[in-house]
Amino acid sequence: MSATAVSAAKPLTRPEMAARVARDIPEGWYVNLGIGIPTAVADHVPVEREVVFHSENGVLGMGPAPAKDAVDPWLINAGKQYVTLRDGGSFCHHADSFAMIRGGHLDLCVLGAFQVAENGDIANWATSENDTAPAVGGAMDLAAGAKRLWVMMEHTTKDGAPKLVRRCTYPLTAVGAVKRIYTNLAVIDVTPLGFVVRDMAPGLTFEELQARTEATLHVPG
Amino acid sequence: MSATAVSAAKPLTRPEMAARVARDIPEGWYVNLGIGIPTAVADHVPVEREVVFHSENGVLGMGPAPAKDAVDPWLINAGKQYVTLRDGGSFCHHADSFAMIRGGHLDLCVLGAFQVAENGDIANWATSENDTAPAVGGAMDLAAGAKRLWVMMEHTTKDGAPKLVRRCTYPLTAVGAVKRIYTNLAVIDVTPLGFVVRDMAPGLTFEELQARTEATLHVPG
Amino acid sequence: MIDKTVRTMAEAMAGIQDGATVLVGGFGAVGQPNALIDGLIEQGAKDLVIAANNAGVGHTGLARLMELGRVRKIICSFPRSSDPVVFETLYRAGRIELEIVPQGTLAERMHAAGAGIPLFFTATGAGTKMAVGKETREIDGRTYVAETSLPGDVALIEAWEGDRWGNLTFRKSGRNFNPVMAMAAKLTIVQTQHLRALGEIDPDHVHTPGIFVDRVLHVPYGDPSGF
Amino acid sequence: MIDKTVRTMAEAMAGIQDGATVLVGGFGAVGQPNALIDGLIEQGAKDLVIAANNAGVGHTGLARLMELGRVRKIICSFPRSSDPVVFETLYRAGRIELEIVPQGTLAERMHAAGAGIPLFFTATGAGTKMAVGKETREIDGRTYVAETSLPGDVALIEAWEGDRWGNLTFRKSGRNFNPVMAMAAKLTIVQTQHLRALGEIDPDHVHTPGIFVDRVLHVPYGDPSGF
Repeated sequence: MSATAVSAAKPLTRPEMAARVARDIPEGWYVNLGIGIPTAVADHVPVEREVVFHSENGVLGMGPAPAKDAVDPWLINAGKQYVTLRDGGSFCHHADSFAMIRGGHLDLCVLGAFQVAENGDIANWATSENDTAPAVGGAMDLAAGAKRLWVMMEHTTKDGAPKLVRRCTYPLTAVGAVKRIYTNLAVIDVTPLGFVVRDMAPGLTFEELQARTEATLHVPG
Repeated sequence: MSATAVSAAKPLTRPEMAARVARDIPEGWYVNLGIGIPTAVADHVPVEREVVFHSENGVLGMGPAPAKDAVDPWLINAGKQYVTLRDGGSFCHHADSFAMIRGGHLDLCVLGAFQVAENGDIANWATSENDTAPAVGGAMDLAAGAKRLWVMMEHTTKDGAPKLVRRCTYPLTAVGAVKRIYTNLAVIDVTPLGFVVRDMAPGLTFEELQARTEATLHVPG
Repeated sequence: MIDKTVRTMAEAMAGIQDGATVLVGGFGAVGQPNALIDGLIEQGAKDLVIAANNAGVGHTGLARLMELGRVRKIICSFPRSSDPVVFETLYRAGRIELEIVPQGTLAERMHAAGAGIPLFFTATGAGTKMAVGKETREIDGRTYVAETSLPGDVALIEAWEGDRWGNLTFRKSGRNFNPVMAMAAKLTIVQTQHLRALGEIDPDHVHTPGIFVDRVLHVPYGDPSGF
Repeated sequence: MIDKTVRTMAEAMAGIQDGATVLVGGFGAVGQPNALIDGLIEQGAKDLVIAANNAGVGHTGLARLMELGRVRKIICSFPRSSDPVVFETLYRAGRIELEIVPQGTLAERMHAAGAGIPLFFTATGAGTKMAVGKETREIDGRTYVAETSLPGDVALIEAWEGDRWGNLTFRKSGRNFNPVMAMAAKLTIVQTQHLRALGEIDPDHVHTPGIFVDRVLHVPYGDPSGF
């Protein structure tokens, strides 16, 4: 089945994906959003639902991006974008910030990924074993340390290659860490059985989803 | 030779011992004074010579004891005595305070001891292998962590038994850690050769000092 | 709205289980969560493991908890206090276990628990009774002892200021073990002298961020006194 | 009188040796000791090992130091920046060594150096390329990787406030690696935006106490800009 066979389906846009993830984050959680696609999730959490966003560079309690004329040059996130701080936010140094991550204090981390395997392995930092100077940043700490790791990514590569795979072929970020995957086509849990489909884009059939996924998909038991 | 043979000698009083130690502490050193005899050393460092005194419970830059009517109930040292803080002092938590100790940031620690051996071993926390509930506090951290460990103690026990010994018989606090010993009778360096006498109480002979010391004493080479 | 403040001691103590490991802040009388210790006495949990710097003074607080037979084991650096009669009586009678830990190792073991480090090496205690039965290793010519992290089920903390997100500051030598224990426990319960509105504590001056705190009880008891 | 302030950049940089390991604070442009990096360029030490989060941007600062051939090796978590052209050119030409370290492991390795911990175990990197050639250990059913401390000969630090004893505060996200690096180096050199009189910084609000600081240079450069 080719990519064009997904005819009746309406894949989620990036903002729709972000909103879908945001919907599942309850009030009170401490959350780190990875650089890239996941960053947009924060914009879809209503301000009255207090979720505490963490950034690796020692910022806890980030608020939305500032207005252009209200930028604080001393306040950036791990993606080196200007951010704001909510009332109740605080600053700390890098070792304390990563103690939050590595000590299991974050309820959730959302990362982008190149590949996720059905055993929960994630590959998100290098696209080849021979990458000359791969940039890992805090991804390995986040993947290994957070209470829950969710991945947010396109379901396939631009070329249509599956990103939900039996075994990762790219260098791993962490082993058996991913709990759930949000793609433009589906929400999929990683369980001891493998991938279990929780939700699908409107108009998409299970068969169409399977056709775009290397590993076997399961329906909730 | 019995204890009474030290006839012409004038052993140092406690305040004289404290003053003798204080004389050897240069401006700018970060210093932890152990609970007990060493605590008095601070009183003999002239206030214009800036020495930064550290206490295990997160106090850096202690000043002298407060006047009775100026006690701050929130400010105690590791001996649980009220103290003051100098300008330039600061507070931190216990792990950071012991990072200063264990990370080798203190120039000097002065501890009391039951025994010091000629190889620099120190025993200062328990008087028997069978001590039911010995209290170690921060002594092992200080002995192992400071750049220099000096010991300040009476030269012998009340019964006249030597405290400068060939090998410690009491449980050790640290191995090979002591650099110098200040007693009421002498100042003695611990060197690869063993004990080397640097200074003696007025009127005391080398032979008299040796008679009160189990290990062999050496003269500076 | 995130609101970690609780109104009653019963709420503060809810769910502490028999057999729990409880980390108790304070050094001397300063920064000691006396109200919470009394709350724990009232609450009734037993067979407890207590980690604290000391093993109780007189017949109140931790000493009272021990005297009631509720403490199976104490982990501390300095069981001797100005008046350790309860601990010493129980200990001689073989009715309480004792684990002596050098003070810095005690602090670092809890810091490690909070930071996701299950095992680390330290020079403290090498060549002494503290190293008996423990793994040791030569690194660059020096001997180090392996120490494991010390996580708590519960931490009882005394703060100077707190807010509804659980952000805390401490006062002078009242900081001591409190921030480290807050990191190390699954359930961190705080008594605070002052309850602040959210945003009132300067974000550059928060000592313990709310991520390490679960419950905040306002206990404006005033100055510490006695040891 | 203890006076760690220095008047000139030459004084600040005195004694930095060829072959030194230099820890450089900052994350993005915030908290980055740009003046000190320029001072190091001027000072001339070579064959340096640099530990920093990034591997330089454009052709200034760290990138300039590398371009001058003065850096033998860089230890960082994220060599890719918005404009890493100098690093990438040197790296492809085999003219610079690279040690990639997960960002949290990088911070903790320096914290460990400052705290007297030569070796610790972490779950970060277990089962990945980061663990290749490293000791691993199963603890309570999970795999951990042994990591060594990362001490510096020199740390270059950017602070918001400093005083003559070397006490420092940092501003917002300018704190980042700075306090950790200050602990980890034998010679810690600070550029501070504001020089305060002794006692002016609240002792409860000191972020880095002077014990971790050797030299303080007043550099009131204003706000960070660009990345």
